[in-house]
Amino acid sequence: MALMSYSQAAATALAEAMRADRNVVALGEDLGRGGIFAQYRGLQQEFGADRVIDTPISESTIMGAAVGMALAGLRPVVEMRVVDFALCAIDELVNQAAKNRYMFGGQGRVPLVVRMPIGLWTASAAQHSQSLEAWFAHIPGLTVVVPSAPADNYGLLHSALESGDPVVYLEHKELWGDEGEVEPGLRVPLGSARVLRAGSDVTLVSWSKAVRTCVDAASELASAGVSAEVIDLRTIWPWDRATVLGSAARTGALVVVHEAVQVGGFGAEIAASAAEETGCRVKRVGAPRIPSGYSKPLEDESRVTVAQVVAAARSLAAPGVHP
Amino acid sequence: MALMSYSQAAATALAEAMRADRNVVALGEDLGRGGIFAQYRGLQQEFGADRVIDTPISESTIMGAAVGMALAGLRPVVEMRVVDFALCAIDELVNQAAKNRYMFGGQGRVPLVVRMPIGLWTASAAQHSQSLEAWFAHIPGLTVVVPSAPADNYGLLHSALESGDPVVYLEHKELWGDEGEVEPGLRVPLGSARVLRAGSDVTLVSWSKAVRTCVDAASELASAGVSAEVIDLRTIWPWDRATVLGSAARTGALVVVHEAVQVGGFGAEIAASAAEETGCRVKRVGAPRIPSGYSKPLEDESRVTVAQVVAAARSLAAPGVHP
Amino acid sequence: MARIRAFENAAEIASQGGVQAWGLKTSAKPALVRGPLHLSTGQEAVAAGVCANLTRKDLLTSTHRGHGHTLAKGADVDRMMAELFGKATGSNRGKGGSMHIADFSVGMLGANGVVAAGMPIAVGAAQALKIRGQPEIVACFFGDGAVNRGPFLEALNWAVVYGLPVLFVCEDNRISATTPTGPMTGGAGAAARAESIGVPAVRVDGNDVEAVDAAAARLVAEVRAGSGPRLLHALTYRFKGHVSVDPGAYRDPAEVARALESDPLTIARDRLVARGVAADDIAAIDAAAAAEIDAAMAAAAAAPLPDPASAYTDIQNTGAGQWR
Amino acid sequence: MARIRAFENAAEIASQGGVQAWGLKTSAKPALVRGPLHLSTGQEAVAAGVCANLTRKDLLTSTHRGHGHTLAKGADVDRMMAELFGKATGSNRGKGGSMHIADFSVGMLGANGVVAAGMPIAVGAAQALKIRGQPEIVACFFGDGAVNRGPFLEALNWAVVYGLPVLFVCEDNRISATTPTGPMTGGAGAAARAESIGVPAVRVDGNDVEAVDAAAARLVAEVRAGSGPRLLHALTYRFKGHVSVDPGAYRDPAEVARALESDPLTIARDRLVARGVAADDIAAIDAAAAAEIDAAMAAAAAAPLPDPASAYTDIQNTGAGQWR
Ligand SMILES: Cc1ncc(C[n+]2csc(CCOP(=O)(O)OP(=O)(O)O)c2C)c(N)n1
Ligand SMILES: Cc1ncc(C[n+]2csc(CCOP(=O)(O)OP(=O)(O)O)c2C)c(N)n1
Ligand SMILES: [Mg+2]
Ligand SMILES: [Mg+2]
Repeated sequence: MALMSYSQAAATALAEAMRADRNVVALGEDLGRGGIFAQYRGLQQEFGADRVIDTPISESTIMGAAVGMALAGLRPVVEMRVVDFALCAIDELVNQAAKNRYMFGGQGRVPLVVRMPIGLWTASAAQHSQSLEAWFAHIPGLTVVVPSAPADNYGLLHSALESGDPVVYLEHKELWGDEGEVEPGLRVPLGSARVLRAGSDVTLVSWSKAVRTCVDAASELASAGVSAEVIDLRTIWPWDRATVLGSAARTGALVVVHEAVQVGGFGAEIAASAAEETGCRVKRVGAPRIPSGYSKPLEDESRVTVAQVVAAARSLAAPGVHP
Repeated sequence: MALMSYSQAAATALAEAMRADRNVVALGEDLGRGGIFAQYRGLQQEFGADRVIDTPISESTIMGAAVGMALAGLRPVVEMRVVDFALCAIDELVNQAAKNRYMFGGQGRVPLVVRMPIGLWTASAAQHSQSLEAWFAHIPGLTVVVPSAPADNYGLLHSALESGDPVVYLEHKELWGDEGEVEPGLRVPLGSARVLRAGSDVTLVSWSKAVRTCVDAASELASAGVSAEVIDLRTIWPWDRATVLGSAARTGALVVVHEAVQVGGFGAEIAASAAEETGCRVKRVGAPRIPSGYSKPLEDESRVTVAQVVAAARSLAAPGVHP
Repeated sequence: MARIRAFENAAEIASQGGVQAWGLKTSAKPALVRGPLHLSTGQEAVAAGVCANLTRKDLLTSTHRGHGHTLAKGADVDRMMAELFGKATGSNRGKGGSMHIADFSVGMLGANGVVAAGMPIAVGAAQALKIRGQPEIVACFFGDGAVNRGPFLEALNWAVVYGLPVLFVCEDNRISATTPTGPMTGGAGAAARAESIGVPAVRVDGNDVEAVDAAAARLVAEVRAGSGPRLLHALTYRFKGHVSVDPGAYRDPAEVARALESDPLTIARDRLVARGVAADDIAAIDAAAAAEIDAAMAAAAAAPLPDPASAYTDIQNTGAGQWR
Repeated sequence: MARIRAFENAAEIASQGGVQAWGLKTSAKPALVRGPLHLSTGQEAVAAGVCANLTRKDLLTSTHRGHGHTLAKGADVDRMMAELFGKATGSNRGKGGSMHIADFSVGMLGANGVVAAGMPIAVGAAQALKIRGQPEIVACFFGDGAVNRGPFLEALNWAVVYGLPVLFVCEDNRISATTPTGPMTGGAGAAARAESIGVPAVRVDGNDVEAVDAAAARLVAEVRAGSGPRLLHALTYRFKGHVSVDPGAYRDPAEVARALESDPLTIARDRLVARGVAADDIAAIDAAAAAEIDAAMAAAAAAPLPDPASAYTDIQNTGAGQWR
């Protein structure tokens, strides 16, 4: 076990994969300097500029070139800096990478991991703060990973690199500095959630940074006599239906929490699925449908809070009463 | 009243708006020839090449330039041909158009209507068949219009042009030839649904081409003794919560139907909202999470069918029994 | 060239009554080929002349108008035609159709439904070849309309920055769908833009297959030698409408008539005749092509449609087996 | 120039301890300016020299590094500084911050968080001016890194196709974030690319405000006369790191030291002195700038934060009043 930050955990996993397979390469802007969040620190020194590739400011071509690299035998990791800039490369991701294997009848595959950090990040305002995981979950051909902890960022990045098809890998910008124990060699399978806390009155489901909010809310709920189960999805496509629906069926109440805008967020998919399949009571907590503001009071309106989660859970959960 | 096709209805509304306001312009590829679906037929002849503008193949700049035009006093209508090509202009739409008014503190506004046809269209395969309305509904700053009939395409296009902020206007490629009566001067307000058929056992909600499927399903359900209410949302942002939730509360059962991929589709938002707010039973019918195939048997797998809607409705609705 | 022409003509006939577009109603008669076809009739010399200089292991990216490139790269005609017919025996198992025609087994990485989208893919493939130390190169075809999309700039720049083995080929038929490209293009076009980015470029008569071959031979040799990317700007003409159902009525008939006079096949045939090749030998080439295509048509017509269950395969490995 | 320098220096100090990035931890001390600042310190002559040739009604689009352009275009310093402080009195009501600084009342249509994104917006604004028959022009600023993004090509081409009144200004500080732009750029750069697209281009020493002014004057006159777009390629240097928290440690200190020797303010001052302007008069300019900025800082510090309810305004008119 080693203590690592969320960014180090990813850098470590990537370094291991690059050592194990010469076909793994990384490309993006400013990677030589370690990436702007230090998530590539040391890699160009170890693997050279041919495999840790500094690129021109050409998001479309970073993504599109990665598709071509993948088709020709490499396993590229693309760095988009923030998901907002990946909006310059959506044709390449959605029309090219995601559909390639299908469109060409399985002649080729695109083993590609696209890292595009999401989330609010101190006063970064409307164009550097989005959480767009719901978009990618809607696109056939894409796997969508949303790690919340260093160990997951290590174990999931390995699994993403091994998937053989395009993976949208969404790290949260306010988690880079978080530290945690990481077990070397760990693999976290895609599609497997983690139950962080068992509970019987209400199920709290979340991912990425909102997991923290749910953990804190569960403590607060416990003091109020409400027993909350907390589930970290870790990947939203595929998502761990068995764990979530099983829990929701047991507790009879599900709250989905995410930092993304609530309207059309992936919480709607989870809530709708749970309502369809278990008939449980559901509630969502997400950001209002507003752009992120620069000034703190405005930015704070886009943050999901412990109080909101507690209120949502209490509105659903009748402590001790099970349907 | 005049009998018009869905495409003529839009061309007529646009012509009226251009006659009324010199600042309304249209831009896109091949508009001079009337647009590839005849939805601009006759406009360049009437208004000239300065106002019905043929452009280079430059989707990013078509969209980005329209933002600039809007800031400088015009009211542009952008043609993207199919929504799939608009994926080359997502930064311009999402980071620039949608956020402009907010980001700059209300200093400017972007009165922009972006037409991007959606949907399956005979053997057009994976890159010309997508329905991505859920994406745009998730983005603060965008209004999302999904007309199903000629009269709505006329009345909603007028309202979109009058909104003063960015509107994503999604016509369905398999509806262009549909004919219907259109009343000159009609305005269909954004956010107002239309109840196509009243019913008491189950509520069917849909939009765009899937409305037809619901109407047919309702007839079939009627023969089976199930009374279905059919609601055409017409705009999915804003969506008519009062009409939908009111109906769902009455019938106790809601089926949302759309051609888009079901996972992460906007049906999830409607179903989740209804479950949250009315506690009704919910079910969704959408396409499986697969790219659209070229060959008919594959393409057909992505089409929502009357049989699917009937089955979903019957699974929820206990005829005559109200909770 | 004769094979490409025969393929395009046969496909065109098979598609009549297919996809509705251009404001036309669908015909009552069901078409053998349902989907849209972008025919390269009249442009055969570019595909043939360039691909004559490629090996089967070299890679190629194409456009929406990709039949000629695919055939010239050595793809199997039966599997191609079956793909247009949407059959299970098609190169893409019926999943892609004309607009996504591909044969990875001969290095043909696919037609593309998005203008210019093949360009970044091509440079990435070339970068993989370079990084992996392989001797092959990539040929990247695109139309004159594509030079006004951002990926043109980005991909050429990228190829220069990393010194990649790519031959860019601008197949310039002077039109983009229904719009003449000239007035939509600032400056002198593909070659001039390429030079400004540091990609040496050559212009050639794209209807003269020998000229294309000679120019491509020189450029391919340079690219293979590791000199970095090159661009070939080939001038040609699209004999048909933009897409199968488009009569192309927006073009001046006199222009079309003039263009038909420099049919690349006629030019090549006349030259062979002038060099003393027997008329019978030339006719035999045409006959062989016709026979091959007829057989492909028959096989495609007889082949089975894909199983609907195959709509759920070839998508992605999520490790979870969940598709809905 | 003196105002821009004073503004940047003050903003830099106010931002210390702000946004976490570059692998650094957030400092304990709360910063007056929380958000990222891209300072234009060292590049003042480009903004000043170009904007001297614009009217208040001309339009301007900017980059992430937009303070200088905004000030030079005549924006109100108090409202700008308040915006950086995230105050309700800011030009953007605290909604945008430095990266989105704007003052539409003087034609400054906004800084932009996306590299090259201002370019299509600029050409669209110019097209509106032309269509509406207005006499104004648009100045479009962008960095050397932006020339490798697609919108550079598309926007220049667009401006040529429609003959639009735009002056493109490449503010070339030879670096893109932490990466030298040269090795990432094929060919001779902005001016060469522009010429190939049909946009006449001029190179100038961007640290010599008189040279910038003279070149801009000529180009602006041509643009105003209806001759279509022009490009000014101004060579300059970024004195600071990429963003406020970046120490810029990846640059050779010798290079930075050399660059500091051609500080545009020093060059301008020396020239004034050589022409006999009194040292006191020059000092008075600096003092006035310092006083103005000090007042802006004090006003910004004292101003109220925005009401959280204002997070829900200035978004869109849906006709329905629903935000969630
Ligand atoms: C990004 C994008 N925009 C628009 C289209 C629609 N479209 C298909 S082909 C075409 C014309 C392309 O012209 P060119 O590149 O010259 O190729 P050609 O058809 O002449 O072979 C257009 C506009 C598209 N497929 N992709
Ligand atoms: C599309 C996009 N990609 C990446 C970034 C991150 N980024 C911000 S500024 C910058 C460097 C820009 O360099 P240049 O255009 O030369 O401007 P300068 O910072 O030197 O003024 C980068 C890569 C971005 N904002 N937008
Ligand atoms: Mg062409
Ligand atoms: Mg720079």
